[in-house]
Amino acid sequence: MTNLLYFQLGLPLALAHVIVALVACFLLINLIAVGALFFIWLERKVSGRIQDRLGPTRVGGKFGWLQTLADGLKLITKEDLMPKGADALLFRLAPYISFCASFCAFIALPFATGWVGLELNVAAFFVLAVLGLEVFGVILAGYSSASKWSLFGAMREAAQVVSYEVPLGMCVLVPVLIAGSMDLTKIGNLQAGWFTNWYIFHDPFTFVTFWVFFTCAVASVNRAPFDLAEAESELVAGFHTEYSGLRWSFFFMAEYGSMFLVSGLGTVLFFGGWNGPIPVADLLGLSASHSGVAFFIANLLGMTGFIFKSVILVTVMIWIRWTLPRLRIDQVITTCWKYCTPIAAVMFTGVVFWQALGIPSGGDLAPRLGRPAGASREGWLMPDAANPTVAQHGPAAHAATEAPTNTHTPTDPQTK
Amino acid sequence: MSWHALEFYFLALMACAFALAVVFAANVVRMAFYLILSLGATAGLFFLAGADFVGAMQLMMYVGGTLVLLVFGVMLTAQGPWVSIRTSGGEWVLAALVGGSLLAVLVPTAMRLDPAPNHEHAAVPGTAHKSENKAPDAKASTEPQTTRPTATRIGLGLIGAPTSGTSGYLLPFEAISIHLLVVLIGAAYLARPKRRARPKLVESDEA
Amino acid sequence: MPDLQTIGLSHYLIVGAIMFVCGAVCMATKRNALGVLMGIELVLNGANVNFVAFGSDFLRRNPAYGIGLDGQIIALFVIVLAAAEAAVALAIVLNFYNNHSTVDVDRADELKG
Amino acid sequence: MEASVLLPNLLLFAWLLPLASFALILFFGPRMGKAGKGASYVATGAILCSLVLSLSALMVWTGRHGVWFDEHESGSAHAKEGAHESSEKGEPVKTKHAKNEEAAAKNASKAAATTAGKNEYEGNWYNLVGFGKLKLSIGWYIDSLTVIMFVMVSIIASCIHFYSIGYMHDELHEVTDHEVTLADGHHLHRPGRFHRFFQYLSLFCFSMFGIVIAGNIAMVFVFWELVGICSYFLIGFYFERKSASTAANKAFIVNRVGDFGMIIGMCALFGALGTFSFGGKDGIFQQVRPGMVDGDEHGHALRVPDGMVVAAAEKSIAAGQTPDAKQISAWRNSGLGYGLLIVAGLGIFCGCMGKSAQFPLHVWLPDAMEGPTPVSALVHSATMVAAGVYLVGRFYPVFTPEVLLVIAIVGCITLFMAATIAITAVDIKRVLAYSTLSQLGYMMFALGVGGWVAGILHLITHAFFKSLLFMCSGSVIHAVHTNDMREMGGLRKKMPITAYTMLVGCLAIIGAGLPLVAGLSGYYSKDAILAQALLHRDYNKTFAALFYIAAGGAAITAFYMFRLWYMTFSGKPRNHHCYDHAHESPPVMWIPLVVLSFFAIFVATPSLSDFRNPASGPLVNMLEQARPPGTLAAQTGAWAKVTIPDEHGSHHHDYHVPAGLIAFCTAMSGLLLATAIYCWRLVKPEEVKQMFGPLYSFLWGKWWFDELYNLIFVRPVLAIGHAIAELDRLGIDGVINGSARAVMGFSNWFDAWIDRTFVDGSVNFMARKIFGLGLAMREIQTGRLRQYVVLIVVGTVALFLVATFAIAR
Repeated sequence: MTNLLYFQLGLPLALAHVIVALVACFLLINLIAVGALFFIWLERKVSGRIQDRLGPTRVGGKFGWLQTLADGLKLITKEDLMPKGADALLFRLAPYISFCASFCAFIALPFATGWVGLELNVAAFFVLAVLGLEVFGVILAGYSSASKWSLFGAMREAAQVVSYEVPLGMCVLVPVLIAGSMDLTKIGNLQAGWFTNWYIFHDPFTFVTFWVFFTCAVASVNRAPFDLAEAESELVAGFHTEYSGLRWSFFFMAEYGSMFLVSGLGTVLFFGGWNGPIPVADLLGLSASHSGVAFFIANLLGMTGFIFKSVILVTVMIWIRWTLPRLRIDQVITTCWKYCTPIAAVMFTGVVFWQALGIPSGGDLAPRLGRPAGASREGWLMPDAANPTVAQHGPAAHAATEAPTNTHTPTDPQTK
Repeated sequence: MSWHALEFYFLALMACAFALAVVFAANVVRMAFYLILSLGATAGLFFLAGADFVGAMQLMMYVGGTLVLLVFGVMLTAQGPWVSIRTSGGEWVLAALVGGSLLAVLVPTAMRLDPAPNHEHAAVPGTAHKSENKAPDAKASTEPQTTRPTATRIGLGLIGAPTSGTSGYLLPFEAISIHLLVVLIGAAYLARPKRRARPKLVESDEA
Repeated sequence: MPDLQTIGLSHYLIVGAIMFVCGAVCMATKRNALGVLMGIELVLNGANVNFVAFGSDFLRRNPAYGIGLDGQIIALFVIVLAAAEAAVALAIVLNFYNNHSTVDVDRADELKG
Repeated sequence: MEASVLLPNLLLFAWLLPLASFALILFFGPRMGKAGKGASYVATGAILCSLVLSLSALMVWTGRHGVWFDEHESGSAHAKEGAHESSEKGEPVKTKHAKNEEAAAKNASKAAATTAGKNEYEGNWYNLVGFGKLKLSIGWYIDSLTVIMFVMVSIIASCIHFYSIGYMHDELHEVTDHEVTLADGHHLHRPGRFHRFFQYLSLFCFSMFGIVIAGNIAMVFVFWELVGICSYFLIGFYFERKSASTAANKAFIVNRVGDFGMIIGMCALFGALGTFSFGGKDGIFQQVRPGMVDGDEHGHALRVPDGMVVAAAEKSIAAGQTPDAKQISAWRNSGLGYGLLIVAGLGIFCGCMGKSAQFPLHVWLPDAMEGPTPVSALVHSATMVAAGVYLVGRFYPVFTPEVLLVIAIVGCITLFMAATIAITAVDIKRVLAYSTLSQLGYMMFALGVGGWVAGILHLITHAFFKSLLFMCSGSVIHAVHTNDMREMGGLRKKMPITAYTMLVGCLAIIGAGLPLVAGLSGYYSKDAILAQALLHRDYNKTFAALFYIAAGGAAITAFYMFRLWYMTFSGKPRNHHCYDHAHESPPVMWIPLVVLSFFAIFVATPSLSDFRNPASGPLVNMLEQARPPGTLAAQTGAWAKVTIPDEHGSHHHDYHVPAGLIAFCTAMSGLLLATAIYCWRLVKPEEVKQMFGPLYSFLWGKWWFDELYNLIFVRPVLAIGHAIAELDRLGIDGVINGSARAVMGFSNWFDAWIDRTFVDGSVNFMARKIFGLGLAMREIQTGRLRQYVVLIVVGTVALFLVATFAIAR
């Protein structure tokens, strides 16, 4: 799209970048907002079914789908309260920090080939890092509310999130290791073809890894049974006890946004991202070219599949929330350090050996469609050896290319 | 004023301003908050300098890990009088004098180094290389060299395989791993609950 | 005086210097142990900015000044060490707090001569 | 995969599994199951896996080299050489060789396809050390003999492991040893040592496999000693009993005597040849038999290696000069170096004498029966003592005819002496022990008279039936709790399986069979030995006595074996207490007996298509594949007038028919005599004893060997030792103690003065100064963190200023 604006329309590069960024932001914010609306409705319906009742039906529309909208209206019109002893600046800022962190992580999450806010080659890492920042919103909210319930919630959150980042990171490393890249687009594309190419079916270790990943993901977005930070039966409402109105709803937008984010991350890392179980677009020949309408349609199909898979994972999270009882804080920490982390470490080691020994993977079971054999190991090659064009920029070539661009000879800075 | 310079000034200003805010804030929680913003802006500066991996690392470890720990510590100890401890004016003056002299030494040195940076290709590094590769002007074809991804090369450097631009760092990497382990054990030991010979509590007191 | 239009090494070094000095002043003025800790973080971060700037192919004009990716790797090590240091320092502070019920570093002068 | 890769790997794991089991039991033994019962499962499992691996190796071997071929396929060169020699001599072996050549031609294509002329694999797993010429390595030398030994050892060891689970079950709990009486008059109570027994068994299996697979003589020696130490542990298993610990010591010390000779042999070999390894381009065999690999005009005839010639002619070589080939050849023709070869051969044989308990080092084996019976079955009948015979077989190419003659004579003496002692023995295990001695003598004898296959075949068949016999005796002992045959009798009704399996063992050991038709395994091996001995008699009239003694020994064997069987199982019970107590052993003990009796019957059975030819069996054929070079031609000694005949000569009708008839007659006569005395009671044994009083007491005293050794070795050594001890105590200790006292006295005084004045003085001075300095310095340390920070920054700025303005200018 930058190309389009820059080359075809002739806009200045900086302006082109700005326009592209704005468009991407707009799309993403809408996605999060609409997603939150949908997920809140979904949660109500699912919990209703699980508790053997219908869920919202009264307010408008079939199946009560306007319920969330009505909630939103109510929240907007509510009075914005602040406790007396609160730290006003931090109290006001906290929800936005939370939301910003959740939103920023979406920047690097690809929805299909090339359909990503920022094509970052450390995307997986970036998503994890930014997701970790969400905790600051919670902590600051807890502190600045001047309420002991909030403070307790924030403390638990801090301990929990710092702990769960370790196994979560290890689990993310596993697909990264197989792909040889942290670029989420590349990881997704390496799983193109039939579903046997998905990394969850790559080998037994990755299969286990996914479940550990999912557990840690649930914990890191504070969903039940790990929702210690808000534990309504003990802490009233935890860190957001004192919040109301729109600020309160921002926390919830952030929570549902994060849920979708980790589900999307899991989908890209383990379920082939936008590459469906059956490579419809490949079979129809739509994705043969890398531009044009056919490719756009293929990408659209892929994105639909990606969102569908992510929503399924979100649904599983909702299902878990209404099924399992909340853990105690010590149980949460024990689960992390005594179970998730060692299992993740073992799985990581196992995958290392699986890759290093060249044992056949799940992808070897089915014909590889849209992926050359052995492509999954290309990232393992030394960069200079793998790509001759890059190799030109080695130390020797470096000086050669650099010399002509130098207008004057290098001088010692001390002489000036 | 290029786009790159604008971004830099914005982030640099943010980093420095919030660093100053850390110095002048009295409330320790506010200090932590400003520190987060300062360090986050620094991560942005890293991205801007083409160090994408280090930037992500800064976010992950520093902002996401270290500072959470700090804030955690703040909350554990932030009770009443200890939230803000005032420092005497004399000390402020002394610190300002010393800090000012240090700054006076450092800044001119920094300015003398590489006085006329000459890069015509002020593209945004670390992002969307493809578009630059196809750019019509010939200068842009040398661009990927400065902006090519660093993660793989850093990884290879850490496992001791020197590539262009890195040396082998296997030994420091191992040393730092051991160091981390020792630190974790040590921290856990230091912060362990002390077993004091406490008088046995009466049941009713417990309840 | 560095060029204001194009960003080079000096700009980063100045930012690094300011952060470093802020950190040092913070360490010198804060009586709260955690404030001192934050000063240390700032100092380390200022140093890191320098490392990354020197290591960046993008900023320097003359390859003879650069240290290549080594700078970034050292920055990584600094980040990791800072995390380790924070963990230990936090443990020390908590211990100090447990024993003295304060986090004022001026009270921590039991080892004075 | 290639056999050259598969075989070493299969056998490596077969070899190392017992070691793993040993290590496991060593570390976790007492915690394995209840009272260490799990140890037996670990050890048995390990040896069973070894068995499976050995059988796989056997399959690999037969797949590559065949087994049902005619005996000469493995090397047509052997046949050619044999034909060449026989035509020269004009001996009656010609027809046989004609047939051989025919057979070789018939199967030539098959042989070329499968064996490709390579019948052994050798290589190294690991090089331990290399100093100049000296290379110590862990290597393999695998031929069909190795594979057969592996299978044999693992089968027998598996059976014995199973058997031991039942036999040793007493050790699972607290044991009261009735044979040990403590000072307070009570019997010894001790915890059971079940796991330790299996630990030793595993170590033993490991060591035995190590000997068999070893690729060089140094490695053989290491495992040789390991086998010795296992034997020491196992004989002394009940080490609280005086007799057991003495027997263990005796076995160990007597073996050392033999090993001393072995070291001499190794030194001779290494010093002259510069290598330890068997095979390979400059291995020992290749140097001694240069025709072995490259097939030059010497054929496989023995040739004194260059190294030995040079070593012997050392005086004639000027310093720094290397003799050329012609010179060496001239020296060799003048007989130089031959003596060194004999020394090497005799030295190695010395080691074998110790391990295989040959006269005069045989005294330890009967005493070794103090160990538990499974140990006797495994260690002192089937495997360890067979290791000596195995090594002689393995080293066969190196032995000159003179050495072989010594081997034959020693074997002959042993077989006769042991057989006669066995007549009078009354301890059931001792009878078997002497019988073992006698059979080992037979093996050595067979090897000594040129019957390589005969000797090794007897080694294999004997291993099966002797372990069977020992385990049967163990079963009996287990039932009646005594070793004394005079207490037994009539047990056949109580324990039929043991009785009949033991009968099978007895029939096998006496070589029972229909002459010229078929028989048990011992029939084939013993016939082969006697036929070879007969051939040897025809070549060397001087040593004709050897054949007659061996034939007579066969009669005695039959007599004492059936004496044993009748005394134990037939007639009326002599001790009713024992009899009533007796019962058949549990299945875990009798199933191995049945398995082993199967092998004792069929292991040497010839092929069904050529049933009349005793040399057509698969076992024999496989052994033929490992036949060492040079044994298919008669060879004559250079020093002694002795000719070692070609072994295939004895397969001829003229030899193996009379030999078979002689063996049958002698065995039958011995059996009939035993039956007459002990079954039909035609003559009372006591009367015979009265009649041959002095002879009886001579035999009862075991030819008074122990007394003799006591008189000529033990007593003088003890006397000398006492004298030296006295000298040490009075002379040397006195001087040392006196000087020590003097030095102590002086230093006590001097030390105190120096210490007070100089050492303490300087230390105290330093301490005072440093304390003062510390007092002064403490003022600098304020303990204020922020002050330090400011100082650091100030210092930095100052350094910077100094660096900029002072140094740069």
